[in-house]
Amino acid sequence: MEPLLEIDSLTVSTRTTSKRLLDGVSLRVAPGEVLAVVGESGSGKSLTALSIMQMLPRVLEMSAGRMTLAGTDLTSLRRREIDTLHGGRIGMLFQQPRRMLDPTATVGSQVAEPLVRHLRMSRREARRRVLELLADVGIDEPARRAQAYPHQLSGGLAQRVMIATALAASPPLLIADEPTTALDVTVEAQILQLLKQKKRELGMSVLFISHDLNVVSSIADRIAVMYAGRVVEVGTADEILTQPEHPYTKALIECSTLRTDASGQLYVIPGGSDTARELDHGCRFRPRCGLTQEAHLEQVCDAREPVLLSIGRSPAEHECRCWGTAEEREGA
Amino acid sequence: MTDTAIAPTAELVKLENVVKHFPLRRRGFGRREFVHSVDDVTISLEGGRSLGIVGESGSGKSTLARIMLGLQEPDSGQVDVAGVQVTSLKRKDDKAFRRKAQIVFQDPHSVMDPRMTVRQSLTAVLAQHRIGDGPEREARIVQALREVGLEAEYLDRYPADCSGGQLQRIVIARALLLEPTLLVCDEPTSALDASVQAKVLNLISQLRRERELTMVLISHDLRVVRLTSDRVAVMYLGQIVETADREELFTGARHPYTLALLAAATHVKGDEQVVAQGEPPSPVHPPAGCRFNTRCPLATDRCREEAPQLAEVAPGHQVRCHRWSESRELLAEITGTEPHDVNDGV
Amino acid sequence: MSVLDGPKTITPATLTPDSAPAGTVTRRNRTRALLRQPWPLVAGGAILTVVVVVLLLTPWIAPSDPAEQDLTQRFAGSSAAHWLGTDQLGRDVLSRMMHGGRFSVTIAGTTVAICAVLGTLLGILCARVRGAFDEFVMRVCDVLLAFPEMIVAMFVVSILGASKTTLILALVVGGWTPFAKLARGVAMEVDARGFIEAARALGCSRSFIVLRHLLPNSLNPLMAHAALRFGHKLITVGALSYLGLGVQPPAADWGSMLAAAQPFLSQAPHLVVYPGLAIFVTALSVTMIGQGINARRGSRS
Amino acid sequence: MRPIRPLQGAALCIAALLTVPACGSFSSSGGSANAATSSLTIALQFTPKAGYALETDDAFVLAQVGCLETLLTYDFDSGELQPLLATKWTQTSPTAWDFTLREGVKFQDGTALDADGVAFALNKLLKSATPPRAFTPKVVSGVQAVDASTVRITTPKPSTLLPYRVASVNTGIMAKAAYAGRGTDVIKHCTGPFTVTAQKPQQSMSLERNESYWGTKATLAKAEAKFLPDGNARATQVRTGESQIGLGIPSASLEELSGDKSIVVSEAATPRTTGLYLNYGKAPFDNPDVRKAIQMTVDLDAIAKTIYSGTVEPASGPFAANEPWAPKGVQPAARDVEAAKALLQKAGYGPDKLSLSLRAYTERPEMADLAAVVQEQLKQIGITVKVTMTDYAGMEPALLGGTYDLALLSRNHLTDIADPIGFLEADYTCKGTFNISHYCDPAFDARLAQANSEKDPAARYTIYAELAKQLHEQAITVYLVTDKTIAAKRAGVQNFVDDPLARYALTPQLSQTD
Amino acid sequence: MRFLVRRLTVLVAALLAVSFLVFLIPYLTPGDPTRKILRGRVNAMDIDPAQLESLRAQYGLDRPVLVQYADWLATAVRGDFGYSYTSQAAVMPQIGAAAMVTLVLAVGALGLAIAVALPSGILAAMRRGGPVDTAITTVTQAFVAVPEYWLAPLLILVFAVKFGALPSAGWAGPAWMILPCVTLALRPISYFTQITRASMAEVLDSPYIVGARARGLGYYRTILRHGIRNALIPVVTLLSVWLGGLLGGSVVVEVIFGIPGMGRLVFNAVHNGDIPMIQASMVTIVTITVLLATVTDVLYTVINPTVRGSHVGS
Repeated sequence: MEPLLEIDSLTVSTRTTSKRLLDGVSLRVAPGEVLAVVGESGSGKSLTALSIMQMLPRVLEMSAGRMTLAGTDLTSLRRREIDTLHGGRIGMLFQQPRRMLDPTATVGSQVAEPLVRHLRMSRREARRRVLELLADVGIDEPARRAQAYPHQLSGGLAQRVMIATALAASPPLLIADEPTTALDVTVEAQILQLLKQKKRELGMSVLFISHDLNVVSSIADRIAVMYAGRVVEVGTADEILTQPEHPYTKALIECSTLRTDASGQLYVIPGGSDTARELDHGCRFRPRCGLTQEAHLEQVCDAREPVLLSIGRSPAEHECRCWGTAEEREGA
Repeated sequence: MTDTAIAPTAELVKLENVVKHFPLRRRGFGRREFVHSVDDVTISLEGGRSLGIVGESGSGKSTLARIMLGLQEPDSGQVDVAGVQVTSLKRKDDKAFRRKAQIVFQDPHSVMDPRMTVRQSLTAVLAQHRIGDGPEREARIVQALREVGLEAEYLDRYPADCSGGQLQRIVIARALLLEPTLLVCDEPTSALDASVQAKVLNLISQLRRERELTMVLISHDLRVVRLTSDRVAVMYLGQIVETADREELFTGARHPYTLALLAAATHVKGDEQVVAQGEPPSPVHPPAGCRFNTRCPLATDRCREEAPQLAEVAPGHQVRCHRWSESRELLAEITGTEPHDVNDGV
Repeated sequence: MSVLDGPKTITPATLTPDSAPAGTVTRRNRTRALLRQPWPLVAGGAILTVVVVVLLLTPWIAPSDPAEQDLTQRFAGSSAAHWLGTDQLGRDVLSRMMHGGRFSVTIAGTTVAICAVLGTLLGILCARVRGAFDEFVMRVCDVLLAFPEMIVAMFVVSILGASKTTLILALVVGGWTPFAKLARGVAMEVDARGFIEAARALGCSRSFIVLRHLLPNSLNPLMAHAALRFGHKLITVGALSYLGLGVQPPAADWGSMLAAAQPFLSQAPHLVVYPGLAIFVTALSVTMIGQGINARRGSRS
Repeated sequence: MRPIRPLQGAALCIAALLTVPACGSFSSSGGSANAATSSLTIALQFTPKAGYALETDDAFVLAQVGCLETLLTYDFDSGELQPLLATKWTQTSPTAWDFTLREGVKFQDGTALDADGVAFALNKLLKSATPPRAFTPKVVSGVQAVDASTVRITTPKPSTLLPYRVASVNTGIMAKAAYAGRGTDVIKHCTGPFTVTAQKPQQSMSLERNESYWGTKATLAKAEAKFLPDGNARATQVRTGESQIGLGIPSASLEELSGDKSIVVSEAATPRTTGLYLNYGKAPFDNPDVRKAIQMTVDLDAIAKTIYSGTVEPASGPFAANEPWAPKGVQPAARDVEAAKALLQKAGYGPDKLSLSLRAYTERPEMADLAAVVQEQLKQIGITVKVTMTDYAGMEPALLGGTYDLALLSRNHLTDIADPIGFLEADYTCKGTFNISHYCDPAFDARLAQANSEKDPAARYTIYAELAKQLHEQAITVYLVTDKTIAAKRAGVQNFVDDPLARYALTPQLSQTD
Repeated sequence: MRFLVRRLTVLVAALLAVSFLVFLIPYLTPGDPTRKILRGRVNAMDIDPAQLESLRAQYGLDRPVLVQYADWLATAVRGDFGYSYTSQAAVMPQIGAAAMVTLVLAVGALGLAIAVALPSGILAAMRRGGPVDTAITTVTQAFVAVPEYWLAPLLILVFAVKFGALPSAGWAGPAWMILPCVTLALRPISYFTQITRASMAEVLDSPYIVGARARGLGYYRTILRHGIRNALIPVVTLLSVWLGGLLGGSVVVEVIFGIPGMGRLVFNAVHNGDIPMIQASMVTIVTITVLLATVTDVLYTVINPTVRGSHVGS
């Protein structure tokens, strides 16, 4: 199937120092699919989202790459077209829903904005539609909530409002950037349920960004793991979670379970992710990687940055950026 | 990990009927409103054991920790920690008490004075307690850092120059400088990345073993509590709704809220009915009757009218629910599944 | 997402989540702040230093006695003998400005110092004690703030007569209130920060907490405010002198020199230009210092 | 000019701000550029403060603008009384004077001036809470209408000077209706050549020609009087052409104005002398040598030239040389610093032995400089002077209580009536009410008493001259300069006369051409 | 609105405190308080000593101070502060007229300040760090250091004397407002620009701006709809403070430009020791300022819903 969103070797760097914050990120999201992007802080997940939205901060620039949404090239859009993109073709959810709403405007008026902007509804029409939308995302007493101001909402409610807003113009793609991280666990579960339900109803694609593999596991169709501005492994959710190939993915899964080993210790990835930023050649994960030593690949890993290679049984479905795994495959 | 090698001793922490309501800013001549942060909590913990307190935001668990440490005065109730009546702590006895009980907070960046180097922050603690002299303090600090796996080079850094994980370890080192018998950890890892979280949790259990610490660990994450606690108490809107030994709680929880937490933590793929409905109510106006009744799929009229009391359902296992006897079965029916083990998630 | 190991170098500020500790942002900005020290701070500091040094050394370096007259040399322009010319009585303008500046700057400085200390102490006390005391002090502040400064000053001067002490008193009456409000606010903000509670938990004494944590962390905004106030007071003192309610002749400060020079505005503009410039430059320098401190603070938090 | 309403004003202001260039035309309509020749604006020194109550100085304003008229008027140059609203005045008994009113005088509201109205007005003045010094119950017992055109004023004691009293502007007569409320209703209630048509408190007064004036009709059709208490502001007004005439120009502004060809500056001697008052009642001023030494030290020429920009003359006594009662041939004290030092030495005050305080007041702009000059010059003979400046009210207790050393004071010697006797009595007799010198000489007092009962002015003036000479020669007060009043007008203004007594400014003769 | 009740309570308390202080002025200043009080009541230049005792009894000045205060307050509330020593007229009408003048002046100055400061502050914030920002910030910061008693004469010299374009002094129409307003506006321009810039910068950095853009509002529409309104909240608060401050703070400007406003009135009253006038003007100024503060607070809650009652949770 033709992918809805296709990102090809997206590179983002700072304007002043030309430091590459995203380096050759390629992602594809098929219609109706949930692609989860997983990684720790600083791995470039949120930046990827901003790049797609054409909302990079002024100090950053997209220095290469191609991005298409249903065939339209996103990088060459004019300002007006970008505005149509926002909320019209891509809806977006954020980590702090309450803070993404204007504190001085009522909830209803903000939910109505995309309706007026993208669907050209009249104010009155929009007002009516807002109530439906709010009810649709499981908000009781939508009329009362529409009159409320953002600070009067709980985090869960605010995220529901954001979902209503993001989906108001029925965009084909939803980007959800850590939408449940700030929420209580019981509420988180509800929001995830809601997202799944909405996705099914509207048949949209979702780019779901999270640091939490547990959360991702419940919603993702495919998973892309990012490390230091690069996609290190991508594949179907099942495969990534059950048969991870990249040492980082493995370590991340190991950490996420919080399972102790025989000696009662939790698994720990050595080193800190900040070391990766200082490297300018070779594999960025090399200093923390067990495999490098195990497989005596120090020289290879040090010299050349590994490329994303297709592995596994169904080509192009599972790719991994590691000399070690590549080596294994070649050897095998 | 939770090493039971440490023999339980007499009760080290004992809270009885502790109540803490925070007044809200009064508006006009209206009735002053209160946040019912902690409502009639009774807890006891034997020396050498560790207690995990679980709850969502607004459940009052952090307030409880502060009350234990005498950082917040309860409205009523008895707080007895390490043989000290914390509620009637005199100023002159304060320092002695601090050497018995210490706390580690959630955000390591906020608890370090940004204008002091690590050395200054740590030395100040020793100086305030008149422990040792210059060189001895220095030695102790270096030793403390080493114990948490950091080199002496960190001493001259400012908090802003340390990563969260490093800083949390420094904060733990600082708390342990006073060689306390009780260590309260309030969400010690929830501000950290997964890989760092493991590191800090490892450190905490290691220190607990080595120093034979009594611990209270507060978290919203059941998995963290499970790793570190002998006993677990679940809080909801200022009340303890269920308390039991670890295994008992994780396998035989009876309160619908505990079960909801367990279910939510598993992140099962699919479309199971979520067991807690809606949003947590405001702690300013807690619901009448059972506080969970607004979100409980099992709530009856009785639940909405009569507040349940903690009932002993098994030795050491108390539940605050009218329908505890049938809750597991009924919920299983509703969701169509058995409650999961929290570790089954990934 | 919560983020601690490694600075979140790339996340735009707009997306920095609630839970992200200030530290990650701070580190980045500190480096930037080091690279780009706020120039107003440096420039303002330099100007003020020059002004203060000149005023301190005035008794020794002033070219002549500020009262010495030469009625034949009136309204003279700049010359080797009189760098800034002479006034309507043939007095040396430079010397008069140097001596006059001592009045202006001392009065403004003393006032601000008293206001700052008094206000800060009361403000911090309010933040620590809270309750009825706090409420009372803040209401008093509100009332005093309702009085325009000039009105209060004129009123006090009218009761007590014009003198240096009266002038200082008149400006202190309402002048401490902004400091109290600011100090209280800052102290409460700092108080609510984790490290104060942590210090309590570690058994640090109250005095230690106030002196080593609260005060140093509150100091920057207070200093910035004091600098801005100083400039403001300098102008107010000049205004009172200008109206004849401040420094009384034969003593002169920059304000009264301006007033005295008014009739000669087009005939001897230097008499108006120089004292005005002195006020402007001095006030500007402290304003720049204040802005500089604020800018530094702004880039850190 | 109509009063602006706040909102309207704000709106206009914003409009004006948007069209700053247009404002040029706005202001020039009141300025000289295209002003109608029959109108003019004058900037007055005094601001009416008491609602034009005639017992206060506000009466001067009303007189200056050509509204208020008195029964008689006093010619400053000739020293003679002249008729105004009254045409004849005769002493009918030692304690009574009869005044015959001018025929056909009408108030601007149309009512006629008659004896009844005059008696009413003057009695009203007499009974006011604070009657003016020229017309108090102490010196006037009552005013009656004898017939329709004759008014009789009686005095408690025989008085030769009474006619001078009704030349004081405070005794101006207004229509009965003017006195209805508090203060005086000035709109259309005068007899003068100009009618007040509108007034804005603290701001200005609008005037029109009184078409039914009994005398020569005014040349100007309209006039505007502005009250500007700040001397510099008045000077500026003339420079900008906002006002065509500015009264009471500070001497400091003179040099600026004199550079402008389109401005004419006039100077007029006033019966006012600025002096350095010495506290005779206190050592060392009881010593004539000390007083003389100070007198010889102060450089009157320099003061007159610099501080007063050469507009004034050095004083040779309390009176200006052109006044009829000024002693003839008296010269200002010659400056001789060495002799002064010697005198001081003789009096037992060697160099730097004497430390004195000098008090001066801030209301007069030149005082600060004057004090500085006196301080600096006395330093030359080894007297250290500490200057204290306050407002006048802050200084008066010390003056009257005799707790000062030196004081600078500008004194008007014709305050009440056109005769300096009041001044001499108050300032230099033993029981004088304003004897701040604390000078007491029974012989002086006796001589002055003689003058009081002397009917012949010439004989009186001789006594005054003699006493003035004594004050100067004994250096009771070190007289510095005889003041002048300075007015500035634009060149187009014709026939303007600056009255030294500040009684009139807008006169029928006054005109304005381009 | 309970909050309003609370505000009004504070207001009344403040006024009581101030009025008591003001009432005490005759007692605090040198001289016989009885005479001074009676002068203002009886409206006489001075009190005849013979009548002093009877007047004292008649006006109740022999009673305890607090009772006198209650009396004084009762008359004051009716707007009767007695008669001015100098003008011999009731003080309140004079104050009313002067306050109106100053109000016009202050509104004009603030209007000008807003007209200049808002666009420049917003522009500076939008071009943060750039040359436009640096220029605006530097210039407006320098404005604060300009003494108005220096600027005003220079303005007069240039615009009235040299060009003859504007009147130099007086209060006769809109043209007379321009120079005083410009002089007065300088400092508020500086503060308002800085506040607007800071608050606009903060708003532009706010997540909800990103949120609004993500809804497809576009950059400029976002700033228009969600940016400026939020950025103006602190400016509005400042506005009334300044209005109150200018009410008595324009003394110098009123004196230099010969404007018959509150500042000059108080200046003259203080100069002349006109106690009834001082008392009435003090009370007026404080009343207006505190009222303005209250209005601002109300306004603040109107434009900033976050300070209104919040519902935690549901």
